[in-house]
Amino acid sequence: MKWLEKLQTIDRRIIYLLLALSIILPLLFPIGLPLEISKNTQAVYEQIDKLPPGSVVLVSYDWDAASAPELLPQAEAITKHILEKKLKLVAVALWNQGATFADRVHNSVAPEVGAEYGKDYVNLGYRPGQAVVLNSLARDIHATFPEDVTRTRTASIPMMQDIKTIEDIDLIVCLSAGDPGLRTYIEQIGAQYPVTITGGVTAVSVPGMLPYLQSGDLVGLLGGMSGAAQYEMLVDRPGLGMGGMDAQSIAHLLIIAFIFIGNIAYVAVGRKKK
Amino acid sequence: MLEEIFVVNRLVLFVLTILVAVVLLVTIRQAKKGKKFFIRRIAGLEAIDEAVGRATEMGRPVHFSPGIAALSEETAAQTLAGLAVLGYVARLTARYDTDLIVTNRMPEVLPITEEVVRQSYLAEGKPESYNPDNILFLSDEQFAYAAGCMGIMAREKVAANIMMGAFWAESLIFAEGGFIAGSIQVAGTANTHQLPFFIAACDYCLIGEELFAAGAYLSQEPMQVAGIKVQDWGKLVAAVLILIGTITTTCKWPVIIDFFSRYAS
Amino acid sequence: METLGIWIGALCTLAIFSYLLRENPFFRTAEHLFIGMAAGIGIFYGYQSIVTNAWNPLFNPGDEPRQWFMIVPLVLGVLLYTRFLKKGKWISRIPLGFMVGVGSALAIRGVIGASFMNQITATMSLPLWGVMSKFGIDSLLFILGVLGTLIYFYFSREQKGPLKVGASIGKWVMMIAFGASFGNTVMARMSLLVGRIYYLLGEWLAIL
Amino acid sequence: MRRELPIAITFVSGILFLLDYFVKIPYLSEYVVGHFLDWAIVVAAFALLLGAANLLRIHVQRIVKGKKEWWNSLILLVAMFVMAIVPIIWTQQNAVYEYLFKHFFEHLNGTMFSLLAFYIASAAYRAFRIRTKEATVLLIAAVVVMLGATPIGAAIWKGFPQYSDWLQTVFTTAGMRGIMIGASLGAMVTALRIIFGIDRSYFGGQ
Repeated sequence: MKWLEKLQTIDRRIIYLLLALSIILPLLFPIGLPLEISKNTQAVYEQIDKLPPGSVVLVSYDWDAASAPELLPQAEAITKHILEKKLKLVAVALWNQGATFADRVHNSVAPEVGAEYGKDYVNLGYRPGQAVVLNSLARDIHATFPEDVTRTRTASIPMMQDIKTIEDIDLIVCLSAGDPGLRTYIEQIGAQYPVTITGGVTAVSVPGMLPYLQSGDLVGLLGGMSGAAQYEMLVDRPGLGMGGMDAQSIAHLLIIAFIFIGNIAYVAVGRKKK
Repeated sequence: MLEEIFVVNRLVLFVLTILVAVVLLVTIRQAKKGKKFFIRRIAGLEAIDEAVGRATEMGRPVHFSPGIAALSEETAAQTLAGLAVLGYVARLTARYDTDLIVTNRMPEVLPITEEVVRQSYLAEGKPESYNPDNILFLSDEQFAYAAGCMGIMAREKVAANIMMGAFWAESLIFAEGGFIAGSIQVAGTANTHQLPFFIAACDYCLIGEELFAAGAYLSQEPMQVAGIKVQDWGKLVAAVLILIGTITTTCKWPVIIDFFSRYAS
Repeated sequence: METLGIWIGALCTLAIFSYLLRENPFFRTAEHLFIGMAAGIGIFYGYQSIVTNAWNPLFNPGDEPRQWFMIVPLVLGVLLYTRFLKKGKWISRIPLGFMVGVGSALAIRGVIGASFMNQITATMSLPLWGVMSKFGIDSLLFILGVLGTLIYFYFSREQKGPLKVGASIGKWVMMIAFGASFGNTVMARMSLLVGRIYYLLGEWLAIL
Repeated sequence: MRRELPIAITFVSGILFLLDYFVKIPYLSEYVVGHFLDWAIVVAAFALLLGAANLLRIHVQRIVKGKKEWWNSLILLVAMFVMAIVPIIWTQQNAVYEYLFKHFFEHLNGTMFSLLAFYIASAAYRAFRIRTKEATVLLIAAVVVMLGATPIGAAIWKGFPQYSDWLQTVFTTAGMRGIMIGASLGAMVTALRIIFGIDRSYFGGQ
């Protein structure tokens, strides 16, 4: 059993190297594993798909650069869907970096579908205050966001003429990496107003959102990079989500293998010592 | 009439909020007057006894971390509960003459941990055994602190590693360090996203509210004890409602569910 | 310019990855750069919010009515900074008290509906027998799971008899829940790494 | 005065916002609550600057005193000012700001957190053990979920996505709901203690 003991003392740098390889190799040589659409992803898609043209969707950017690999592809796919369906998109942010990511997403998606700033979509930017911001915007969007990110008066933006309170919003899509985020929307807006809330979160946050899904406070949910990949497939816009799925798969296998190997050695060597 | 004054669909919630507030205020007052409320001993405390006992047998030190949160944030409650547990651990190590190493990440928490440990040694009648050099401030940088702890665990061959408080991503590094040093590990945190890692790498883990209950049990502080009691009553109400609800739903008798969907949604 | 940017990005990435080998000066510099930039972004948005939400409505209303009341938050905001004074420290508690009062009330409002009552009523309206995902027993397992978890965190009685059974059901259900969290967390962290490596290989080395 | 005034303000604003949710108060609900919300956003904006003020204090001291690696403090402050001043003058859509954000900041922030992937791998290999029955159940559930969430799971066995969904819909949801109900009560109790001025820890000790 000497080799088992040795197996337990492998240098950590070798473990790091193996992990890096498990991601690099599938990126270089894609396997093309088939994707299945989960029911929660499908539910998000249907919420947006069933809205008649001209409906207003509020998209909230509640994440930072650290979660971009999961939420940026989600945001791009969803934005494409919204603008393609000729819905009006209002972007806001509860995390300050979100406002910049909203610009980024709009710049990459809007030209593809021929959408126009101020007419089809607008970026109102970030305001601090978390729950306060949501309660405030529900009463009066123009008072919460007097100017958009270009410093144009919100009241003078064409599409914002008829969008003044939460009553004028038909669907909320919150993309969130923690608090404040989707939970804040469910608690502060969902519990007070009849508007439907859907969204996407980082994989870490998925378990915490499941009770809201079951209770109907939340309708549909994209979970992490795999949720993004599924949505990219639904709207036919391959991006980082789909590109990263093979690597993600192999990395998972590697972690599982690590847990197995570690435990085999543990059971064989460790238990005997006790 | 009702509609003109109240938001009708939140009527039950309104009554509930008032009830919780009143019960809380009364309970705190009673607790302050010296009324004892029963809180059961958390099983995790036995695990701590065991860990300290083993360290004593082996003649190796115990390491304690109160988490990495400051005292001015939401997570301060976890740090305070962790410090109550520290008092308990310090009494045990004083009683058994075992070395206790406490590491800190927040400068503002350091004097409090010193005081807690000193008081415990005093209470056990062994003020001379209290060694201030074993209460360490490592670094206020999250990962530098974690790396420092890992070094101490390996160098001092820590036999018991006790971590109680608010932890974030560094929990992984801690748990791994303790495991490699071969320590018994007992952890506790209310940061649910870190719990899985603690459970997978430790011998015993206080889950979420258990940490607060352990803190209240040990400190007997009126405000904490009253808080735990009120929450317990709330849970009781929730459980009873769920029982009644599911049974009536199964019997297809919708009166109760209808009541709640009208006055509590 | 764009090529230079990609090289900068790659260097930043590698400087931080170098921490995996050992703590080093490059990492520390990158870390300080990160903290500084993050704080700078915070300053910008703080300033911007003050100007758009209070200063302009008060001093540059344009063709909209001037909002005199906006003087109040401007004063309150400035008072926050008395915490840096030796004597007037307590004054900063006035704006703090306002924020904490509003924040606490909003916390109760949020929690009591969606996270407390709705969760209870959603469980109440489940029958004791029914399919939720796969089997007919799902619904019963679910209800027992919720009750068991509540019992596990009930501290007013010793865990004996039925309470012990309930708490133990709760514990195992939570272990599965935490297992799912574990899996999801691994997934999230791997995604971040995939994102980083995708950048290094795709944008920087351009071999994807 | 120094103690009572802040506590009174907390109490009044807290009770007002609580009542506003349950009772239709004429004038107050329509007018005052809206104003208070607008004000709170502005005060929160001032609070956002507090963190930067703290950083400024610490790092100016480090530079002045010529502490070890003071140049890192200088880099920090320069980065802070550039990232603040550029968009203040030319908005967040300015090319310089976008360039700095895209090519420096995003990578620093993103990479910092991707280090965790390596730590997880290392801990998976060395520390995640089936020492207890609890850990065993947890790790089995974790493996099923990890396989269920990625295409490789379905490629190995069709059952993985289904059983992963079963575990999450039934057990994870139930467990998380129990925890959520308990945590909500905890949050309510904490908030009430603050509104009633019993818990004053947020004032910072004194």
